[in-house]
Amino acid sequence: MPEARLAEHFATMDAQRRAGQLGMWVFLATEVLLFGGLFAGYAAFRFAYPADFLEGAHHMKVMIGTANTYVLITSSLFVVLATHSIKHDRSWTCAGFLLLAMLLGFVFLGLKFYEYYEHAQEGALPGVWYHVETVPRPGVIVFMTLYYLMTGLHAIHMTVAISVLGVVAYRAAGNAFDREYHAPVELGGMYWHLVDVIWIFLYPLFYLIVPK
Amino acid sequence: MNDLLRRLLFLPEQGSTFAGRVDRLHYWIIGITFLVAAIIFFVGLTFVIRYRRRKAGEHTRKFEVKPGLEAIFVGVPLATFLLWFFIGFQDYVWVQTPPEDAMDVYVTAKQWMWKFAYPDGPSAVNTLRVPVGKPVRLLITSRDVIHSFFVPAFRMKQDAVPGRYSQIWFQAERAGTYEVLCAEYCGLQHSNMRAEVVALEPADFQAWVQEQRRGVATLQDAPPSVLPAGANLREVGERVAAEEGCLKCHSVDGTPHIGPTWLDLYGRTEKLLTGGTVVADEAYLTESMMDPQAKVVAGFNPVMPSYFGKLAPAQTAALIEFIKTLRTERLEKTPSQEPVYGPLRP
Amino acid sequence: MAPSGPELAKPRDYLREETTLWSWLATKDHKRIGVLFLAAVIFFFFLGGLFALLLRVELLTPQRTIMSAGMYNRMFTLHGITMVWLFLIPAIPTTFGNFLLPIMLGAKDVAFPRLNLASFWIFVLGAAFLLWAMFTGGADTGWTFYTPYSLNTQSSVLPVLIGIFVVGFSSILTGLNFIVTVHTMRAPGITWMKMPIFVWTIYGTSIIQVLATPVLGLVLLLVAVERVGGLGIFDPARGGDPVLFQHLFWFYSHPAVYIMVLPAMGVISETVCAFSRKNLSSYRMVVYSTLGIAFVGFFTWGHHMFTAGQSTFDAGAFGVLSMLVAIFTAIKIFTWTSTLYQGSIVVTGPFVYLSGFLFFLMFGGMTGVALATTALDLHWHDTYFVVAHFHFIMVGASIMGFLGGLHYWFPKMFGRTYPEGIAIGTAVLIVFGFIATFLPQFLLGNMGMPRRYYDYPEHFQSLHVASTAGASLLGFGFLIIFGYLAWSLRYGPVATQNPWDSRGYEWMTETPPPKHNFHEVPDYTHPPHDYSAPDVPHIPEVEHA
Amino acid sequence: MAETEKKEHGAGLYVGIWVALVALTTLTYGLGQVELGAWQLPIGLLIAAVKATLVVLFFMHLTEHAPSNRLVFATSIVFVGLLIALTLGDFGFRFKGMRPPGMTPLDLSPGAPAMHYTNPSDVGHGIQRR
Repeated sequence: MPEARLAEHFATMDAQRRAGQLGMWVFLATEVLLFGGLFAGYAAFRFAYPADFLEGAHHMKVMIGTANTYVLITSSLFVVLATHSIKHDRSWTCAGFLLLAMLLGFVFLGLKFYEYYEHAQEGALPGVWYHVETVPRPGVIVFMTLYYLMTGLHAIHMTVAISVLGVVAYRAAGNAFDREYHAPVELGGMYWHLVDVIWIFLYPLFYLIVPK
Repeated sequence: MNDLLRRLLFLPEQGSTFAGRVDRLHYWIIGITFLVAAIIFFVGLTFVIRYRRRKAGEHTRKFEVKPGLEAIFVGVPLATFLLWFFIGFQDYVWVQTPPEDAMDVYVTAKQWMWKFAYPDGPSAVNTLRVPVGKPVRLLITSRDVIHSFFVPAFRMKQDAVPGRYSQIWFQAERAGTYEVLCAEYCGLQHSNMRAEVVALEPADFQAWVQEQRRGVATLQDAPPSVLPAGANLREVGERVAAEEGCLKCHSVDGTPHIGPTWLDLYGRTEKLLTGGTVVADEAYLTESMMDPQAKVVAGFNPVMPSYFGKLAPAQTAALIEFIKTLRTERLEKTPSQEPVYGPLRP
Repeated sequence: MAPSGPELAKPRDYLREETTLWSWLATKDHKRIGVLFLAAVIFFFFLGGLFALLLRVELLTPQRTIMSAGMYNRMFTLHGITMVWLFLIPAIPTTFGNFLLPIMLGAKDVAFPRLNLASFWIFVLGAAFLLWAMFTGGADTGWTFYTPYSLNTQSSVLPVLIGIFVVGFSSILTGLNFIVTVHTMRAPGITWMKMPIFVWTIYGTSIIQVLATPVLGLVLLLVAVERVGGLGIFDPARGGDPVLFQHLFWFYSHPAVYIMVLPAMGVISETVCAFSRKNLSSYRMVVYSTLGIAFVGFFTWGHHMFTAGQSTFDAGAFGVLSMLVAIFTAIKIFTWTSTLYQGSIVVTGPFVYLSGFLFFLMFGGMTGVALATTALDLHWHDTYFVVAHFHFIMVGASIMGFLGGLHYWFPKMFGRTYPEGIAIGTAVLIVFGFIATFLPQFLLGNMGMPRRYYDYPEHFQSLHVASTAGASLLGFGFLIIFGYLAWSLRYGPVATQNPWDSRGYEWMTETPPPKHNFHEVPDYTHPPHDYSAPDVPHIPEVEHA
Repeated sequence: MAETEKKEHGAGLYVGIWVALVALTTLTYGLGQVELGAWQLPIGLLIAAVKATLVVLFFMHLTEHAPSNRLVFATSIVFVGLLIALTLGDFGFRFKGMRPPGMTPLDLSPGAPAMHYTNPSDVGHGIQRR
């Protein structure tokens, strides 16, 4: 067992792995709560402006949102396959899958920003910048603001997740991981999946509340 | 007994029907709190004395409380707390649920004054007149930030939240004047945002209302703010400024705002948007109310609506008198970075 | 038992392992990080205390005494922010928690030492932002940042928001570290139900930190983007709801109260056993009530909003839940008191703090119950009654716990003891100073004096003067404490291995501990806080090569 | 401690899960285009919850991890649930006060009629006693 991989305060490699996993789950719990606050805001305003929310949902580009959902789900498959490969000592396959996942991550961000661009063309911007109608209904503005806040925060997480996968893929290609030690692949993957899970909830909340 | 306890606890007089109700619960809770605290204290003290260490390194008997005893120590306080809660919550629901025959008063808070308006007029600033023995429902809102309408003598408080109404009701028990304080921090003058509730005998109240409404009639086309007989013009002007929304754009303490500040305005030489200058005298101030776009001060947007036909001549005069009194030496000068209120982005 | 005399070549302890400045600033040793945090929080305690004294002086007279209204508003905001985020929240977990948690668990370090160091430097960075905010004029919103006032005010709110946001990260990292440490680093023999109570309370605290702080971060972020970019959901002028802000804010800030007081409860549980040489009269109940507080404490936030126009339904729900939390605290008070029964009690400095803690927590808790009865809250909300209530919990309980812990573990941390007589005398002075400061504030609240008032009606003055007098006594007491503790750091008598003759797990290693805490992992067969067995467990003899 | 990693899934399972996720996405998209009224959002969220569960359990290996990890994640979900529930407990049962004038963008936009608050009876119109 490579000596440097085991920090001196841990007794065994397994103890270290378990600590890493638990630490990641606790970190993911904080992320869940972070988005939880916004979900609570969405729920509250949905109660306050039920009709305005349906009105606001007409601004959504359902096709882009749906495409992005497929993209993210597929990227998650690649990430889990990368973890699977490294558990069988296949470093290059692992790095390849991670690169594919990153690529899909970029596709997601590209589509997302194209969608933002389209919104901006229409004037469907958040807060004080909203100018689709001269006298908009307050609930519609709040809906758009929530949309930008939630998808924006998600996009920031997506960017971080892509960077994380980039570092992990680089190290995997350099043969840094193997069957024994692959915590960064596994933990980075978990982060990616969580970002995916959050999108899975954002999708119906914004794109599917009113039939086109 | 009630009075003795009330004085012992430094509580103000009981001005409303709610105050008596809630004080009874208060006495019980504080009494039991003191009792339990004293018991714990003396039990602890007894243990400390009785079981003081006699020699170093003594061993003690291992001792675990039995589940039955634990259940008692959990159950009794829980039952007590829940009992208090249900009594208290009943009172809370009671005071949040106005009776059907309650008289409505609209309360609007803004930095830093209270406005009280009766559905069919009149309205008043910083003085809420109510009849004794009749339930009054307050519908409270705010024009800017959160304030809180607090009457210690009524044991009653309700936040004024912008964007919505909240309600609470009370019934004054005897005639008198009661202090109103703002209890939610609202900025520089938070501690001076005070008003008073004047409880009048029903006949006196009716007389007051009649008098006020007559006053309305004498002012042609006037909103329900009126000039009470004998009031000084400055006070009337201050009230008109609040009611007509002048203070939404003009500050009276020198802070920059949507419109020019009124502090030291009278007699000041202003640069105009169109070039040239004007001295802000009575004529210019009147013109600016009636035809605001005629001469706009440089640095401000021409957004002020015309008050032509909306202000009675007496009100215009009162406003000008009010502006005249706004001199620097009257007000405490505050540093220039003091807050500005208004929409974040006009 | 440890032959710590100078005749034996004493092995180096963590203080003497390396002595360069860099070895401190870049240390990954949890003990040194604990000491760094201790220095930082004591600094901020004095800063916050200075603000408090200035505020009390201002309130001596109904009108202006020493500062303007704008200054006063900034001052109470900074007092609140400094005390809450820079002192009370990190006070015990990051100092004694960091220092003792691994030792009590028989571990060499926390699970993620690098993260632990990062936590300290992130804390320093956030605190620097807050200090910067103070120099750029400070915020005047109160530490609660209620919207829409915080959206409109022109004071420098933004650096304050950033500072707290950053400090929040530090809090999360510390909590995460402790949770993982407790789960994965326990030495063989220390089962869950054999962990010292202090570890349990730190564990409960960490859960709260990890789950609540992200929501605080979010809500501060939303205020910031609403101020800067005009896109937000709290401004009623744009359809937003200021009360939603209060929901999200108190979802953090109510549990934050338990972040402040739970660790103090842990300290008290340790000291009450040590100074009465007695097992806790119900270990189980203290553990369950700790977890109960950590869980139910989250769902009582609405009792800050009884007058905010919250629905009556929610007022009822939050009222009942608040009563449940009070029960958990009551259980603990009963347990500590009954622990004294048939003990072998010695009155020391920490014991005086313990007694003060018990009494203040009791009184603060009971007034909290009174506030949670909703009807009474209509009178007391946002008055000095509430101010006095939460100062009873935060100063009365948390700071008593902090000082008690500091005196109890001072020998463990620094290898020296302090003059016991002075410590007891100062502790008594502080208890009385505290009562003199905050008892009048209950009465002020009853009279109807609202909080955050610069000018006040004259009939409130006499009680304000009494409170200010008490505050100066309190401030004087704190100065004495840190004076003699600083003196003892250098000149105090060298501490023996177990000066209190305590049987807590942390005393089973050397004093002060060596770099990796143990030369040999001790034997954890006896439960913690157990003083009944006839033979005192031996510290393993240190083998010197 | 190796037993925590014992039951390791094969790559085939992951592809199977992916197929299920794609199918569910298609289903939820399809349902989103049908008029379901009040059920639109609950159904969407239900399907999302199923998808998220699949991702968390299999892609994030929660089935293979130690029980404490499951506890941590479940706790965070419970807390978000209670945060939302208790916030809705306020929004859903509030006193139905109407919005005062001057507080909507309609009043703030340039060109809107000047704000006046002269006749409180107009303002009070529509307020219902509970």
